[in-house]
Amino acid sequence: MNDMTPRTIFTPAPPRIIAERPAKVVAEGVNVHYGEKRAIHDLSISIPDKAVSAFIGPSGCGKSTFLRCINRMNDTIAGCRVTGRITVDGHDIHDRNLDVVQLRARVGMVFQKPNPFPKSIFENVAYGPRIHGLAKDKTDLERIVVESLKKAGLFEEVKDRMLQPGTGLSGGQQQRLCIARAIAVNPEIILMDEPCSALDPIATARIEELIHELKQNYCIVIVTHSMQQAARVSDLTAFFHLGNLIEVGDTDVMFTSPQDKKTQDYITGRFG
Amino acid sequence: MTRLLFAVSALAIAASPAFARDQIRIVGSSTVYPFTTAVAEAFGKATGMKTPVVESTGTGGGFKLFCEGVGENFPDFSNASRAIKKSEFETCAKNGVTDIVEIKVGFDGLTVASAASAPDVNFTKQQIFMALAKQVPDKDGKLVDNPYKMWNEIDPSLPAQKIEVLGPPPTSGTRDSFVELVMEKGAEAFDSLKAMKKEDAKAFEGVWKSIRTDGAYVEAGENDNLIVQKLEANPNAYGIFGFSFLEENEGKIKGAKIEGVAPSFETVSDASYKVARPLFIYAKKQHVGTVPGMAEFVAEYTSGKAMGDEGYLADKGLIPLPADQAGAAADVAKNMTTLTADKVM
Amino acid sequence: MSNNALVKKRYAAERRFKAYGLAAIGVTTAFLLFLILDIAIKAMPTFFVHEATLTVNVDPALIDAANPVAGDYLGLTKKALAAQFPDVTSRGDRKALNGILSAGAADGLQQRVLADPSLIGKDVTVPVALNSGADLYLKGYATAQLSDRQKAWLDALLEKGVISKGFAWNFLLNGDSREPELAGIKGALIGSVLTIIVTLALALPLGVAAALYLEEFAPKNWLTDVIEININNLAAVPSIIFGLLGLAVFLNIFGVPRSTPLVGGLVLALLVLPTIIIASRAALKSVPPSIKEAALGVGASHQQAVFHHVLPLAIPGILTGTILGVARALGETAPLLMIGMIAFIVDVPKGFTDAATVLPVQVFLWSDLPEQAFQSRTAATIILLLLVLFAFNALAIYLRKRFERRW
Amino acid sequence: MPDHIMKAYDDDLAALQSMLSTMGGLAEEQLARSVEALTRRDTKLADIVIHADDRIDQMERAVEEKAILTIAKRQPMAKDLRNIMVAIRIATDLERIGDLAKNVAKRSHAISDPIPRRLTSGLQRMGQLAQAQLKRVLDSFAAADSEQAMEVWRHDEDIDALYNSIFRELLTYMMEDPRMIGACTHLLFATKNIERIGDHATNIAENIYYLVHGQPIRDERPKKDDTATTPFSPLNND
Repeated sequence: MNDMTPRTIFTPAPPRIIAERPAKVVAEGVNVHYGEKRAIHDLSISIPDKAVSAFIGPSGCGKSTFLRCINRMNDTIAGCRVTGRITVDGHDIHDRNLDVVQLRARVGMVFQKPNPFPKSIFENVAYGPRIHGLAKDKTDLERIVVESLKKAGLFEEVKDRMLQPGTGLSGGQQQRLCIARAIAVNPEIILMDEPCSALDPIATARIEELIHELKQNYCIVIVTHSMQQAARVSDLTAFFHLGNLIEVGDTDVMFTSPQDKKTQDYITGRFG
Repeated sequence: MTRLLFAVSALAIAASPAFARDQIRIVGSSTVYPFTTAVAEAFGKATGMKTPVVESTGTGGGFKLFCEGVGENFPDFSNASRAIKKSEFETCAKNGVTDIVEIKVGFDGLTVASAASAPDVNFTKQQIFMALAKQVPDKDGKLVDNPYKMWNEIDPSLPAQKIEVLGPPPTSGTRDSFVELVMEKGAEAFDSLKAMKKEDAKAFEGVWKSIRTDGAYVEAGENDNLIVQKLEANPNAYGIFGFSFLEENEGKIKGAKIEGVAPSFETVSDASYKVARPLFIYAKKQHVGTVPGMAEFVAEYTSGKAMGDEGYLADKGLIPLPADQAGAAADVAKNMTTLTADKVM
Repeated sequence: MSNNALVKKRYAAERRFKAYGLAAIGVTTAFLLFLILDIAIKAMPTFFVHEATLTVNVDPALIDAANPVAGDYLGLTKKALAAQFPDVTSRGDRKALNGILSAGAADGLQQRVLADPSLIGKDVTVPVALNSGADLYLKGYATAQLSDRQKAWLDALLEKGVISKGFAWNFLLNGDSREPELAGIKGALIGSVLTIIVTLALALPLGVAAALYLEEFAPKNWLTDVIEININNLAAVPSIIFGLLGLAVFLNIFGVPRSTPLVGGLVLALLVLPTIIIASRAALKSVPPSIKEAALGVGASHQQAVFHHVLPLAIPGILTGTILGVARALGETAPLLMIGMIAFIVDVPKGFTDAATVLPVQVFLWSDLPEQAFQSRTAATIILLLLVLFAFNALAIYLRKRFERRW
Repeated sequence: MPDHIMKAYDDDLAALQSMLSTMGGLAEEQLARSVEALTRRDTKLADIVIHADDRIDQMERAVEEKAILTIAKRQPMAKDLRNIMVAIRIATDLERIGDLAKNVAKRSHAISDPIPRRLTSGLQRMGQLAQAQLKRVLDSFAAADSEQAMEVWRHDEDIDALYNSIFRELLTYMMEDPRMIGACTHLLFATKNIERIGDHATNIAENIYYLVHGQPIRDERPKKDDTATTPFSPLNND
């Protein structure tokens, strides 16, 4: 395929999940440049609400870059330029009137390596609500923290050591703490950048179960290197290659009968 | 932290414009420093006033600061191991420092010393010149690079030792005095050089001021204590330093006779030992009245218990003035007689 | 077989390398030990001092109760000493006898009487300081300051039990003096403390602010590159240059008073600023970017992310760098030369604008004085300075260990 | 399609493929022999066929094991996954074909009476037809050729039609000569078995289509076997 003519193939039929759920995030003609290098070519995609969308593709394909466009995390990288239109609930996220800090409160993010603040478990979760002024008082803040930890499935494990450092938890617990921290600011979208790549299979399974539960209430976008994980947790799968979005489809279809040969080769383990 | 920073900067601002000084400030020669500090301390104890602050800046540096102006930010006294130069006096005048009082306080002897275990020697200035000058006249009076390696090559009466002299570097005031008092006189002892002095004073100066650099003269740093230590370790070497160090380390080292006279309190004081220079303090008369204690300080300095033959400055190694000069100095101090341009060379 | 030989050779090379390393460490340690031992031995005489305990009659004829300050306390003390040797009568001998006393021999008596004027007219038993020559003689050092007769008197006093040996509190509690037995380092110590306070108060906030801006907020362009290079170069500029700068700017332009901890601190702040900036930047850089991203990810602004998370995590590193920088400043003499802190100052400074000197300068000043006893004071001061520097470095190490975090 | 990054994965898939082609060859042979045994009522040959069926059963189990192991080890996706699933299904089909052939062969023991040659010739023709279908579908599997597989799929109606005519013929025969009912019933079952073999061949063809295209065939297969739905009236026979 000629790289200069990016195109997106849909699996035989347009994805069912997009028909079923309203689109939460819509990208149209997005290009990302790092200095001279173009990292994403003319990308368009709709991401459904209350569902899990997975971005897969070989390293350096632009999936993380695009993920970080959704909460404008790329703004912090010097020399990174994003063009095109990305909307959340129909509002352009690059709108001058939209505050990036507010955007990031609405679009939470969980990173590859669990990165709790070197503070207590309580402080980790309380930080977001505190800076956004979400809690009326101390009891309210405690309620938010406990609820977030419960939603993240961590409360039972840490309820007796809320004041101990978050960095003392196991890797999987740390990652769930990070998810609780993201949930605490009441976001609508949760972006996860390879959230399980540093975790063992049991911890991974816990996170996947959590993702499965969270999709009832959130629009979740996950970047993963594990195709099995994408297959297990997602409803919609998008395959990226060399900065192009190659194929988007219902996960059920993508992993049994992808249309594009590149997708086929990638998910069957023939390149990557 | 921020508050502290604020406090400090506020202090700096508050302090700078109207800083009323109630403490005498003295700058100048490092040779005079040990004596002036002793006086300062005694003055502080006797009067209950703040003890003057004495900075050791060197004679030249002292005059530079001293002559910068009149006011609280400028020193009240300057120590000097030589008389004020005309150029310095003029700078002073230009900056409004017009009323300067010059007080001669004593002498400093320069000694050529060796370890106590070394043989006694008697140098002439000419011999020292021959040992240390970069270029010396040969038999025909022509200047050649210094050929002497051993003392007895210069004169058979001197010991058969390698010439090795430890002394101060060119930046030192002691070195300046040494070349003026010994090397210049030593050079003049040669007829050819004497003639040269008349014809070409500049070239002559070049000859006596240049000390050999082939290793016979070792620049041992400004610290005279260091030279004393090295002499103890090496009985073949000679060292050049102030008389007070000789006196303080009596028993370890001894001074060589120069022109037949050994350095001692008496010989320097009565001017029979020729390698000695006068020491001065200069007072800024315009500060008298503004800075408290100036008159008292000068009085303390010129008093018998400080500057006299048995005074504490003598204990510190200052060689007292002969009685007539001491009297004159006390008069100048009492009357605060200012220096006039015609007295400055 | 050849393989075996190769293995043997490899192990031999390893052993050799280890031996070289050990030898290098051994030589270094030996030099250091020699240096410290040498200084310590030279410093020994300073820490103990001999004093004569004399009973002085506070003669109201010499001490005017109305104005006790002006009294001739030294005369009284001399009389008390003479009472120990009734056979010494001639004027010259009396003078020689008095020669074993310190110029400050009567200081203790004066203080006692001033504190309690009712003592006037009574007998007071006080310790009396001997001069440094006498002290050295009693410690067993050769000294040229004393005549044989003086030595004999001292021996006699020692036999009578009048002379006792004690810790030299003078050295820690006095300001500078021209009399070695009276000279102490309190003035220099306080001067050092005051100077360092000014340095810290100025250099730490400025350095951290500069580092924060350069590391976190400054745009990356040629201007910031130039600034960065210059800061790095500044760290290598000879310290005397900062003294010249301080002279030109603080003294001549701003008219900050000379010889004061304020101006010394300002100059030293300039000196350590580059060090602090560089150390702080390194500390900030070593905070994993994931922490900042995490904060940004929950919607913290850039500034919040930096001040809430990055800076607190960098503080141990910043403190370590700062302490090392300050330790360097503490040992500096050269820049202070230019701004008049190399001076004879008797009074212990009471504030930032009092004339003061600092420990290394005190070493510099004393090392140049002719009196023998000052040599040992110099060594003792060096020991003290080394101790302070050790303490600073230990604090830096402690802070680093204490706050070291793993992520 | 390029090779997998992991070579052993390719080897696993190739092993499956070769096991299936061996199994296919065996099934073909069983079919041919069983028809021959029945037509010639060669009980010896029939015994050989019956005996050889164990081989096919064993191979089916082997294919299944290999497939499960490959799934467990490689977590196949997309075409690889379909490939393995299809392999299992084809193995099942082939095993059924083997069973049916065995059943046909068994009947040579049951028919003791001589039967007219014209009756066995129909059976023979049907056997040939089914054999051809099986061969083609196995070839198309080896080549992953969905077009050829579709050919097989469409031609199943030929077998169905032949079966219909043999069915009627045998019924007529039995009505004419009730003594022949026993033998004819056996023949009737045998032809039905061969017709079922044809159906399995079409199953395989459908699986090949799924393997290649990733989705099942959407059309209805043309059906010509109407013996189950057409009311039979020998009187109507013309």
